[in-house]
Amino acid sequence: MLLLSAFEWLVRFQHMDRRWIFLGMAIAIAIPMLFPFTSEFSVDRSVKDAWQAVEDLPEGATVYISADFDPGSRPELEPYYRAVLHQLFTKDVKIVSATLWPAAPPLVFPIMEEIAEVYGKEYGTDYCFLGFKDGKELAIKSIGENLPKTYPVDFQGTPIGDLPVARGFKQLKDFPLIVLVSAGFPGIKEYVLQVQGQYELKMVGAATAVSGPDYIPYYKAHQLAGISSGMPGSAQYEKLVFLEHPRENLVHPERLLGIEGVNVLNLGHVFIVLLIFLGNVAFFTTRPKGVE
Amino acid sequence: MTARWLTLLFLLALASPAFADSAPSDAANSDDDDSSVIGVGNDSAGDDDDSAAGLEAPPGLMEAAAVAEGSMADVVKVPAPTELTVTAPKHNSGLNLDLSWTPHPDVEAARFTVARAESPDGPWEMRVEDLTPDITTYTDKVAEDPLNKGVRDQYYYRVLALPRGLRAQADEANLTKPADRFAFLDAHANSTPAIAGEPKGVWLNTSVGFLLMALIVLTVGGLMFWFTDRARKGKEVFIRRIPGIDAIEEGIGRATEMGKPVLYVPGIDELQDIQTIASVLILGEVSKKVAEYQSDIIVTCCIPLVREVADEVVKAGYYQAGYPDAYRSTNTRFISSEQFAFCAGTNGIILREKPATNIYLGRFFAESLILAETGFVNKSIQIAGTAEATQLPFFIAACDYTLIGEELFAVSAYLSGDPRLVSSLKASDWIKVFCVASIIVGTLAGSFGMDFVVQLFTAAGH
Amino acid sequence: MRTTIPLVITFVVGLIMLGEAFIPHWMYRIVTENILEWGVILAAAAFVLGLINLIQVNLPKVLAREPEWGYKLVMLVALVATLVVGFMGGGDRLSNGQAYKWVFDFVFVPLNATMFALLAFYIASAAFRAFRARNMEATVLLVAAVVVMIGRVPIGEQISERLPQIVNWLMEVPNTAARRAIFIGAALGAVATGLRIILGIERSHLGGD
Amino acid sequence: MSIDPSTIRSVLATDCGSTTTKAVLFELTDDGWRQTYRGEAPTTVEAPFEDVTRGVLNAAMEVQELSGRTLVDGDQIKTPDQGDRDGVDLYISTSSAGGGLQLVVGGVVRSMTAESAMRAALGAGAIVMDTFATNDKRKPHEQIERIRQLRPDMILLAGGINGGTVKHVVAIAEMIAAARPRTRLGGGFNLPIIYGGNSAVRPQIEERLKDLSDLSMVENVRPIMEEENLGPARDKIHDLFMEHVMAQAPGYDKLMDWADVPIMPTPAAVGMIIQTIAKQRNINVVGVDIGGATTDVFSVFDDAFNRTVSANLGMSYSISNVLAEAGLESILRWVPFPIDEKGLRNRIGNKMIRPTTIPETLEELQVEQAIAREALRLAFIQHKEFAVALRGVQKERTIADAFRQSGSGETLVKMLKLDLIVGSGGVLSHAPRRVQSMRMMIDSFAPEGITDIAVDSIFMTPHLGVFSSVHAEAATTVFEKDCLIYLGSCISPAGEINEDKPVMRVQMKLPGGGSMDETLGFGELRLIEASREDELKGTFTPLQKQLDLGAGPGKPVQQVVRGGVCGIALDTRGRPGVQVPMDERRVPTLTRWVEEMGEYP
Amino acid sequence: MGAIFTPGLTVTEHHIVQKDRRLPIEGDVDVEVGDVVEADQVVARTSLPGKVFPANVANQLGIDPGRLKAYMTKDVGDSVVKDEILAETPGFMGMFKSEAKAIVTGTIESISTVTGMVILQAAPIPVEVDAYINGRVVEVIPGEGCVVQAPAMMVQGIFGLGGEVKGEIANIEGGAHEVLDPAHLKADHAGKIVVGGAYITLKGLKRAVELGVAGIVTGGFDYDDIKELLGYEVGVAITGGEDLGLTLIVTEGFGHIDMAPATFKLLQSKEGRRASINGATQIRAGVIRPEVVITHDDEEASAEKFVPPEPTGISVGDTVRGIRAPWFGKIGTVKSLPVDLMAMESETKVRVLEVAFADGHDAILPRANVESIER
Repeated sequence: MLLLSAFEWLVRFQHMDRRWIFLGMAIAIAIPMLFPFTSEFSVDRSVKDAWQAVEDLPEGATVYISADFDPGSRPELEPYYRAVLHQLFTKDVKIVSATLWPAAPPLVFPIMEEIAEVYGKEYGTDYCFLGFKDGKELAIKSIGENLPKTYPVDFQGTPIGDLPVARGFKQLKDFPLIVLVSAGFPGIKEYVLQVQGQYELKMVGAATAVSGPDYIPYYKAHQLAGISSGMPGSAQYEKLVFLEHPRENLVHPERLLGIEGVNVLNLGHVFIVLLIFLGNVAFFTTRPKGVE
Repeated sequence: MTARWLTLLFLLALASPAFADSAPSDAANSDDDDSSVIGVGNDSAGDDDDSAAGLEAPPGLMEAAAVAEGSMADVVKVPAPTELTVTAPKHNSGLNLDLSWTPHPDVEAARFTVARAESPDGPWEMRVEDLTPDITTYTDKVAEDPLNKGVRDQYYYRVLALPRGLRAQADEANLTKPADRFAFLDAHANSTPAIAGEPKGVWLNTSVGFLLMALIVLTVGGLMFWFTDRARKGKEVFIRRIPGIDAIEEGIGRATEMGKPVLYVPGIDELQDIQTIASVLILGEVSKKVAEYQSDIIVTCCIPLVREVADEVVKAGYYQAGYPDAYRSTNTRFISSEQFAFCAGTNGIILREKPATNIYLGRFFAESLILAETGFVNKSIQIAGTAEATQLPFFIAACDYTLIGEELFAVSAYLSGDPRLVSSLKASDWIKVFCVASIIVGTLAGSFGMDFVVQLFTAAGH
Repeated sequence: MRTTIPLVITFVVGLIMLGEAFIPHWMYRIVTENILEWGVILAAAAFVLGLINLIQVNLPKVLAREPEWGYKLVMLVALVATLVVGFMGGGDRLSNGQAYKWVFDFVFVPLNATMFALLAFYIASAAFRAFRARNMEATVLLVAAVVVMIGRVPIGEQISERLPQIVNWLMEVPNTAARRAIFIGAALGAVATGLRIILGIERSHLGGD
Repeated sequence: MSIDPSTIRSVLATDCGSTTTKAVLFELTDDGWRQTYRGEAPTTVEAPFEDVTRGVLNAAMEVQELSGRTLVDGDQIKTPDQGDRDGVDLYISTSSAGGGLQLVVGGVVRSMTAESAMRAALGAGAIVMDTFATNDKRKPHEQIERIRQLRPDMILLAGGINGGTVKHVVAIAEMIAAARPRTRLGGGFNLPIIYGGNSAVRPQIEERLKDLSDLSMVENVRPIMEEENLGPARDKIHDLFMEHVMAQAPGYDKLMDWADVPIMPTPAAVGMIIQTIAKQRNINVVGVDIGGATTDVFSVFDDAFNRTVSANLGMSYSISNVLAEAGLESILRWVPFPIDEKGLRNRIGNKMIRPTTIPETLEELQVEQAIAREALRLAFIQHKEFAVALRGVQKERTIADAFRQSGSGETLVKMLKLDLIVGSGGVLSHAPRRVQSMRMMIDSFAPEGITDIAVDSIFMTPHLGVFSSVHAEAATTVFEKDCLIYLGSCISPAGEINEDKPVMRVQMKLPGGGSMDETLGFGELRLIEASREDELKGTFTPLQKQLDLGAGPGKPVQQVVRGGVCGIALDTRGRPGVQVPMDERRVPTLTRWVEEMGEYP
Repeated sequence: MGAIFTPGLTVTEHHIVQKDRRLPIEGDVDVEVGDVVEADQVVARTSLPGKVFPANVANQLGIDPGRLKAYMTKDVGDSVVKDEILAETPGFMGMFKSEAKAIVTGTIESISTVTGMVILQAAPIPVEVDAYINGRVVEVIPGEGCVVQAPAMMVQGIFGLGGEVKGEIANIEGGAHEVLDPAHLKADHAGKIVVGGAYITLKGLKRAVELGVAGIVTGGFDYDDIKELLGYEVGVAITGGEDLGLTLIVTEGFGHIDMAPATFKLLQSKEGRRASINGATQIRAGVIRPEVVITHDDEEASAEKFVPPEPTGISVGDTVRGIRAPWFGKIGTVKSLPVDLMAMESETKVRVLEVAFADGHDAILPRANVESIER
């Protein structure tokens, strides 16, 4: 009788209302948020390479940042974005940035402004934000070919010629490094396909966990100098910038969102793996004979 | 079974480090090896002309330079770079010139400024002000508006080596106009002599790589015609059955029986994306089938232009099927061009109008799983297809059928049953055979150090 | 005639655009750039049509009080409100205190993030449903998936030092291999589709022949 | 009407076919239930007699003469059994006279509700004249014209799941209404229409069809996409068959009066006995009845029963159609001697116009059996295409399906899972040598793995089918003892054979003590004599790794096999279809097989 | 049992022919019992319902089917002319007005508020049935048709193509074994029924069609030629509706077979007589064979309905023809009817009979493989 009910329970478990799964997931995610803990992790080669490419920049160089993410991918990419901004500003590297995502400007520019303020950087001379450009691949092509023509003015309408930081940069090729913070399309893949090959640009990027694997071939083919993918990548980057190699002028932020997030991820993954495991156990103990 | 494992093995081979590292690496270097050098500055000439170039600056500019002269006390000139070459890139539009120079060995961290003039005497125009020392090449676009302003036969270039602190002084002097700035910089920096370059427009790219690409396009086209011709002569073309495609018609049938509409999502990318194009083509066939079943199809679009085209295509489908009166324009809907808003809107349609069959074909991103799971909860038959590798796992997990990669491009041929279309599938299959063969040859050649094969293909990629 | 003209246009324009890959001269580029620009203008103009479509689909339903008209009303109100707010504030739209920024921060951001966050839950339920080791291939996939999932987070490293390496190998070798296969196949499919359209073999979009 | 089976001692069963009426006597003997005597007479539905009972009485008279039991009493069948071989306890009958029960079915989607409706009709023993659906590629006016021409016995209309489409179902009803169909046999009756579709549409259907027809409502044949519910529609067809169709045919009113249980359409009765046997023995069965005009195929796989009628595949009236559909080449591959093609065509044509003739010469017999193979093969292909899983069903996918997303609508007829093939019909039941029947069935069905093969000795499956509805136990006893003649079993590996390599190793005990251990190459057909009583232990090993004998590709099978009146056939001639070389090797190859089997004198 | 039931063909100078002349659907019968009718005389007539043309008017108007009735300008039963407006929407200030027109002339059969379909029925098609043969009406089936009876020469063929035609008999030169090829056909055969020979070639048949020959009666022709002629194979012997250009009757079977001498002689003697022939064949239960009927118009046709005697089957002394190899087409007389089953060469055990063939051979063959020739 007990056996029978156990059997039945297993059968039911396989077809349980998915809201139970949602509840479980919610709990798994909430725990590390409510009771933060730290866990050890090492840094992937690809993340280290991305970090190194920034480190290798000569002082006073100017990089181009394409910040193409939206609130949805914010948890994964914002930590990287913040960390790389810290890294660049502490190195006195200047920034020209823009975005191809319509939803990005209100998100990415305030962050840049905030961190710039921390390091006392000035808009126009140390960094600038050219705003959103529609056209996706076409826009990338156009930026690659002629930056001022694509962005005659910045997001506030200031002519690009009046921004000292952007002065003299005609093409993407003129930047020693391009940093792509990319949540999907258009993003890293399009930059690689449209302009990297043609102009032999040096690029590093951060991608979401979902699209990260897509870019591995580019990294392997040296078309990307480095790549950080997903929350773990962001956390590793934070670790490099804030914990392992802090520059003396670094201003530590209050929270390291990536490192916190990776703990959430930790439990989330464990929860899913557990679910899969239990699901299979239930399936194999209850499946009728002869069914494949 | 065997075939599957062979494929797996092959895929593993494909990913072998040898291939991964050797394929599209930075082998483009060989491209311009034998480029015609138009002007070569030699060391001695450079030294001689050093001051002359500066002196020959137009008088107006000299005045501007003189304004800043006062604070120029502690700037020490650094030697100009040597060996400036100006060449037209080999297979070029005729608007670009490649500059290349060697920094003078005596200086370590000079910044470079590139200037251009239409005659050796100037007037000089600053092309780029601040190049870091590690940059020793520059590609200049000679004309912004060639159609109206024309392109000259010759342009002259000089590269200035800026001493440290010079730019800061220019800034201090508030020299914002490029012409003034350059005059100032030119006055305080050493420069290479003016080197002439002739932009050379090419009408046909004849590099090996491009020929190879043309060959592939022509072969696909040729094979397509050949197979089409065979099909016309009644030769049967065998094509593997793809259950997912058969399922489309089944899904339409299910919707008909249930008295519910079919939902069709042509991805969320722009119209020009080939996946969107493929999806719109399929939509034509699907809507024809839907019309034959006298059922309804709801199309939700993320891009207004896609909606317009989809609407036309659906209308044509109904027309073709002989039920032009059953077409309803309001069933092809623009939802939002914002990804998740679109996703939420489409989910709303799934939950409220309860389509019996959801077809997702095209380019999808993060919304894929959200759509597919909602459809699953609604108990719809779901058929997905995308060439977007990142989204395939989600579709496979949540949909009844998933068309993987190229299968998406085969659907319209399958559905229409048009022998000409089906035969074009055969043509691309043969090209695939060719690709597989090239990969194997390339991998082997690469492993045995025969780089030229690899380079052949690398060139094609650029 | 109905299909001939579009076919001719397709063929000519398609051929011109195809030629871009082989003819580098700037004069040719001007032609192709212009065509592309028309495309961009067309796409932008279509936004107006999109707006009209939205109203056409939703407004009559609200007026006729069709079932669930409330949703449509909310949609229409939000549409108008966002449009108005978007025109306000000019270049300063992104500054704090501006209505547009407010809408962005307190409406758009939470909604967008919520939608994306749903993925975590959906992945859990889809994985639970789909990952069954019912045959050889499924077992391989399942094991690989579990290894990657665990290996990508710190707990994996605590379980075994080797795990991240295995994950890296899995991602870089078999995974990349499969992706390349899909890329190549899809790229060829794309070429064939393009040619089919240019050559006028494919005419489903014109309603067939 | 309830009959107590235990009180029955003798049963007379008749089957009124379109040309002959067959009477069979079942008696409870000391040996249990047996079929004892049999007689036949021409059917008398048509002019000049126009009374089916005359043929019945003639056939019964023949049984009476042979058995000495009084069966006919004046113009009546004498019931009940008065004892001392006077009368019988039960009289039952089936009928397919006058072309059987002809139906038109309608549904919304051809492969979905229309197919469900078709399944219900076929299961009820009907011939489906045409199927109408929204997507049958005909314009409504073409459909209307066609319905007007057809003149069916009744119409079964389905469509839509419950709560599903209204529009489509109403459209089809309107189309039927516009056609104002009439019954085949004329008279003042309204055409019976059965509606078994979306239950929500009943009022609309009633509004449109009530005045034009004799409308009856049954439960939806497809209440949800994932399920069929054919029983109610099937029962209704039976009822209406009795009420309308039978009542109008000449003499049937009398016959219905005589019969103690409702008269069944012949194929429905055959289906019944096949289902009974599959259920009782828990096996998968394929049954075939090859007649002069049509070939019926029945199958029961994992409790799923299907029947198909190949209306134009038969051995006499439709023999030319077999030629037309199979092609001369396909028939030639079974003819073990050289033959002039034009002559063969004319011969077949002459058989069509003189359908009752009997092959007198050996060559004629061989040609006829060659055609039979093709008729059976084609009918079986049609059956496999029809007997499929339901379409339009949402599937819960797992990653296991990522590599093989099997399509829906796969055939239920899985040859490797088939346990028994039962053949009946003149060409199989009355073949001069039993081994000829066995080979015909092996060649046309191409059984895979280990499959038993049997024939109906004297074509009494319909009688047994209707008998089983009264006394299932007795019917199956007779079926096993007198009806079914086990010819033997066939052992053949499934899968594409590499012709140059050995195919199968057979290690087996032989009847009478010996044993064999042999390796067979490609293209062999062997017959090992063994009777049904012999239980021979054997190990059968496929020698190529893609070949399957039932235990999985390349895996050996250990099993007890039994023979029959012919024996055990070992067949390595290729699957799914037997491969016959069509060049100059044809005649020698076929001759070799013929000699090995001992088929012809 | 002294007699066996074996299908036979009627080939006789004197026969009472009865022809059912029925309408496909109910209609009016123009004759009464006892009337003398001519072959071409119409005996019954009716109108077939016209073709039906559905149109989705609701969709044409772009309205919900439920509201269709409100916009219809015509109702069920109204007659409409092609392009007449069936329904229209009022529109909005003269704009957005839509209308639906009738696609054919006819009457409105139904209007559906579920599907939005309006079904139009075109004008009815008149159908007439003639008497087919000269004779007397012996029975009237009210509303359906009548039975015409006449004494006549009757020759049944074995297989035919094409329907009823009437024409004069024209014999060709040569005997019963003559092969009918184009050379035998002349221009004045147009409209006639050509009788001849053992076999007609495909070319001969095509020539006959060209010339406008009404019918051909011959011994045999090739099964293959049917496909050549019709474009499809006749898989099941149910014919009569073929559109061939003429009616073809084969008296013996497929292949090159001499027309039975009796048949040949009988037809030969009717040169110039007007015959009614029908190729319709139905080899099923209730068999229909193609026929050649030449009424004896000089004889007084009985008004009494003739009741044919029940078939008696074959008895010793009857003339029979072999209808299967190896005796195909041979004619002989029945010598004896053994009772016991006998095994044939094919090992089939059958009831047999012994036949003395005309060429002097005696043979034992299955009873099923002969047919009696009725005289």
